[in-house]
Amino acid sequence: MSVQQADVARAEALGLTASEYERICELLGREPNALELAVFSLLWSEHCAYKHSRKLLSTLPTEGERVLMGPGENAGAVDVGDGLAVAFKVESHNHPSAVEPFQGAATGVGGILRDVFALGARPIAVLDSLRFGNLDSARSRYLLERVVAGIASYGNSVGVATVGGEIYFEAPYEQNCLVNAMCVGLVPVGGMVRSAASGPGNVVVLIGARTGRDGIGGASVLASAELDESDEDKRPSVQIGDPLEESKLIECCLELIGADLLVALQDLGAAGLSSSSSEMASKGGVGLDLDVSKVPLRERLEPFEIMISESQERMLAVVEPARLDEVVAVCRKWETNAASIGTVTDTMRLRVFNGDTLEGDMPVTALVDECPLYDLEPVEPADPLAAFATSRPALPAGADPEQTLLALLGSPSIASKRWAFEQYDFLVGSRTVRRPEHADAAVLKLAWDGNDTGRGLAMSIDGNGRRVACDPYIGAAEAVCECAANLACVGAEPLGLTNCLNFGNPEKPHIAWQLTRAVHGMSAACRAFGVPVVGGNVSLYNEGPEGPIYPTPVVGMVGELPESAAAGSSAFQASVDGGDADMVALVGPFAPSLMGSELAKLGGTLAGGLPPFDLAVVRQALELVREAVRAGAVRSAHDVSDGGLAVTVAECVIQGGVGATLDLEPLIHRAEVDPRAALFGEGPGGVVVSGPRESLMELSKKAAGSGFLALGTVGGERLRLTAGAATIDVSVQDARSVFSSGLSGLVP
Amino acid sequence: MSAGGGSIFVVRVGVVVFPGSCDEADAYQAIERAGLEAEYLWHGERNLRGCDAVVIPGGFSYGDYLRAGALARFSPVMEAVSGFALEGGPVLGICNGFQVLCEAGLLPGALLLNESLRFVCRQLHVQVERTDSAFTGACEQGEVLSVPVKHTTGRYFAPDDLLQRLEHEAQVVLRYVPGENPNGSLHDIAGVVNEQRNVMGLMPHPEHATDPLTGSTDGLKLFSSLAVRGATVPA
Amino acid sequence: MRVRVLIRPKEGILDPQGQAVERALPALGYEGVSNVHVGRLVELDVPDGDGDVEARVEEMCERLLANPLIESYEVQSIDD
Amino acid sequence: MRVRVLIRPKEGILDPQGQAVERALPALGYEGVSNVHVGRLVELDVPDGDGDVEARVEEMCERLLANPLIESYEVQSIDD
Ligand SMILES: Nc1ncnc2c1ncn2[C@@H]1O[C@H](COP(=O)(O)OP(=O)(O)O)[C@@H](O)[C@H]1O
Ligand SMILES: [Mg+2]
Repeated sequence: MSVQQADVARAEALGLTASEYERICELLGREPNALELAVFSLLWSEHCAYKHSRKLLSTLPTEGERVLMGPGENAGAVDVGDGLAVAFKVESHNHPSAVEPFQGAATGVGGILRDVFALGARPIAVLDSLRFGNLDSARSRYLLERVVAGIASYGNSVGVATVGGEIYFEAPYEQNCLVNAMCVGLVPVGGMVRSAASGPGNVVVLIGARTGRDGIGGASVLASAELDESDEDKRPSVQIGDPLEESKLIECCLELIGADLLVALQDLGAAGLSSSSSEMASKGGVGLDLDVSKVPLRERLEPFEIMISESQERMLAVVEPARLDEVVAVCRKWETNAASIGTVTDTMRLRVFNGDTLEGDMPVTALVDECPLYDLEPVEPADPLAAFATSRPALPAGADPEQTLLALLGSPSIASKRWAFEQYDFLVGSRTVRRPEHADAAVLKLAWDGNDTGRGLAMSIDGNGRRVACDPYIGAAEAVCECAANLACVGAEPLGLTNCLNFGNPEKPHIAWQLTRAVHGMSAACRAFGVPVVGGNVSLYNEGPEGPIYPTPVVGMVGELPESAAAGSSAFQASVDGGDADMVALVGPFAPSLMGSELAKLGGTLAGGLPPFDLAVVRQALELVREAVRAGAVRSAHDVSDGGLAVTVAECVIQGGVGATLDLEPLIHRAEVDPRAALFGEGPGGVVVSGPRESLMELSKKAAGSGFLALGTVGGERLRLTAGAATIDVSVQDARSVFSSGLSGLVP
Repeated sequence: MSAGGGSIFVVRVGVVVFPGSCDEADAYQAIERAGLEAEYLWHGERNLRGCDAVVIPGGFSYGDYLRAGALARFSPVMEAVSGFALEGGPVLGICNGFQVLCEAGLLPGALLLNESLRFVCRQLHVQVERTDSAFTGACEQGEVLSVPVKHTTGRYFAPDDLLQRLEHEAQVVLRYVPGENPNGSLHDIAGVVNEQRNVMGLMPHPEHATDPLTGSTDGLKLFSSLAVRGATVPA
Repeated sequence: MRVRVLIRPKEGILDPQGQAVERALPALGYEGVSNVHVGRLVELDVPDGDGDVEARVEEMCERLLANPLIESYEVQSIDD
Repeated sequence: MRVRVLIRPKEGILDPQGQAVERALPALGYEGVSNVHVGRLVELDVPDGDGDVEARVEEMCERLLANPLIESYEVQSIDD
């Protein structure tokens, strides 16, 4: 077949390669018309087709006894007992947020909510994982402020609690901020609906907002190309969120599913109607005939625009003709549009009509399954950190331990995120047992329809890109450990994991290496912990003129607790009525190292590499902590994370409003490190616990293989730390004020 | 209607649901926890189906578009609520419900954008200024309650003369304790009642303070006040 | 008829949005800007025909578009 | 000089507020009102003197007052 040069150029302008265009011509047996080309270009984009990541993702462990839905559905779902399933997924909205931070972040929340209620689950919680450049840049401050406001505006308005998240500030995110949102929902096991269209003759119903020009040339294109100076041209297509429409859509869809009126349901995300319809058809092994003239519009649109519009707050349902009237009635009750826009066929083709005119005719498998997949060509770089923008050192070389601790506590990535989370409604739904800053993970009651099971759900989202940059395999494994540790500290056992892989351009060998190593590391940790990956998302091409972002796998985990009333907290507790002071101990194989640490960043000594560690021992230690929390044997538990042990205990002290006196000698001895590393070194597998002496001594007996070091006692109004010759003696008040103002002092 | 010797009069409380309401289920649960019966009242309904009291819950009715509470107050159910309130029926507006009641003219004053211009979600303390209202009867005078706020538009405002009248008539029933005013409200006002003291609005969320596991149980008192008050509701 | 409604915070009521703008301008190099107020703009097509359109719109303002306790408004008719 | 800035959602950009008001009006007895848009109004005193005031305000709009991606703006000078 001879392909015109001009057509190839047109395809390339839409992001396809010449050989992909040829492949499309082959699959169609002719050249695509303009509408077909637009549809192909979006469905074959990185964002929809996972061209560079699909093979790698298939190496993740996805099986588990309790997995009800794994990758491939809108969200993953696991069985939590009592007839309930918990559905969850994390998704990125990075590029849209870099272009318009408020709407980008808001519609990111809207999108992930739809993925969760698409399967019939009621969204009960949102978490968000954010990355920005350092706050000395006006752009980063602006992005932070608007992204947080956007998440707040949307999440608060739809009435879903935003219960957790994380924010890091690093130079490589200056041009490419990351906005990853995770949603957790609940659904009776029998009440889930899938997205596979079926039953030729069934009606395709578009529910929700009217369609406008939103996002045309948007997410799919944006998410597949590097942002550069020409940002401006990509701008006019910003999608606007309407949380009121979403809240009606949630109730409407859940009522439709509850009344068993739907055969299938799917959200409209990237590439709009094109991808939702073809994916539903592909999963069901059927075809669809759509009539774009039936789509309710906000303004006049061309057929191809209707097919690719990314207008928000829309869902696509398959309905038996006999139930159509009932469906329409429910939609009317919720004051949301419902339009029959097509029918299910047995042709395995997606046919697009405009009234009687056939505007496009494409094999469903060509659209969904036959996009060429590419092999990554990883090459390990000589220096893993060479490609990244660096931060100016913020800490003078001769800083003493006390100054160092205060500098770390006030460093925006470590400092209190109260400025952000107080903008989120973390209470709506009356489930929030552990709210932000009270514990390492959010804990929500596992209740349904007013019936409290007494059990709890814990959730956390984590990922430290800087450490992954230092060693992608170990860094990604650490992200899984961190999430698992957060769950253990509240007494929860992991049920499943979702992830978002935020990376640079995978066509570059060193990025391909980061991606490959990170997925392998994550995979190894999931296997070691026995946690299945039930879903996720990939965001590639996060690069700007100053280089790529840090490789940032973000891990979200959901776990269960037998008793929400026994959920752990991270605060030390003062002794009551002159009783004995609580003892403080470090549980786990934690071996502190300054490699990749926050201190290395602040001190300007960051270098590649991270120390290896034994996943099995970490798992053992976390199980011990989990059981101790559940049994009430400890009064607090807090894992060692950014800033090391000194920062961790400072946080316990600040949250508890009570001091502590600790000596790190046993750690220095066991780990064979210098005092500075003992104080500020980082690494997985450490949990600081406090509790009555007797019960901690009991715990130490069980800790044989995994590590237990008594460090000191809780009490007083000062935090006193001794590590060899180094000492720190700060008042709880001073520590708190630095911690509280580290972030809030930098934003307007 | 009689209260009987010391026995609690159980009332049926309607919880109004607008498009965009968020805390209706929380309010429903809180009412039940206070030992009362709860029932949802859909925004399109034109009567209160015999409810003895009404709660307008928090959220973002009609997206808070235009002005918080401005669109909701024109929904059919609000006509019934107005009539009920004017006859002396107990009506509680929480957060967005407070905004709706102000917009509807059932409560004095208005709620403006927080001074910080931001949404604020925070546990804080309010002091009970008066116990002689439909929803504070179960509290002690001067009692301090731990309750959360969560809103963007909670800065209570009334023009000077009105404000003085409110103070003079003791219509300010809840105040943020000194130093904890989260939004710039005049006189630290957190909650007010109408002249008849049967309609109350407050920015804090008592329905989110009815369970020790999720923060506090102090909010229960506002709902259980209804049980005490039930006896005096006009038939 | 196309009508424009300008809605402003009433004189004397704290306008933190206006203040925030006023505070932000000098940092961008705009000195001396003062008396900044932020309000709302509503524009709508009102069918003419039945009587005094502006009077109807003023009524809409009183009832819905503005809150007279805290806001003042001004109705302008515009010819596109 | 007192300047008024009218800020509106751009043509074609979703305006949920405008939609919500439009849907509410018939229930209040105002039939036939259409094309309702809700935007923002900013009024400010700008020192004249150094050059073209309107041009400076347009620059302020681009940089701070409006979000040019999704909003259009119009600068009017007003004589009180
Ligand atoms: N990193 C990942 N790990 C596991 N599953 C993934 C990952 N990325 C994507 N997936 C799965 O691939 C499918 C397609 O994802 P996505 O394009 O984000 O879905 P949607 O179109 O519903 O937003 C989903 O089922 C998702 O869970
Ligand atoms: Mg989906």
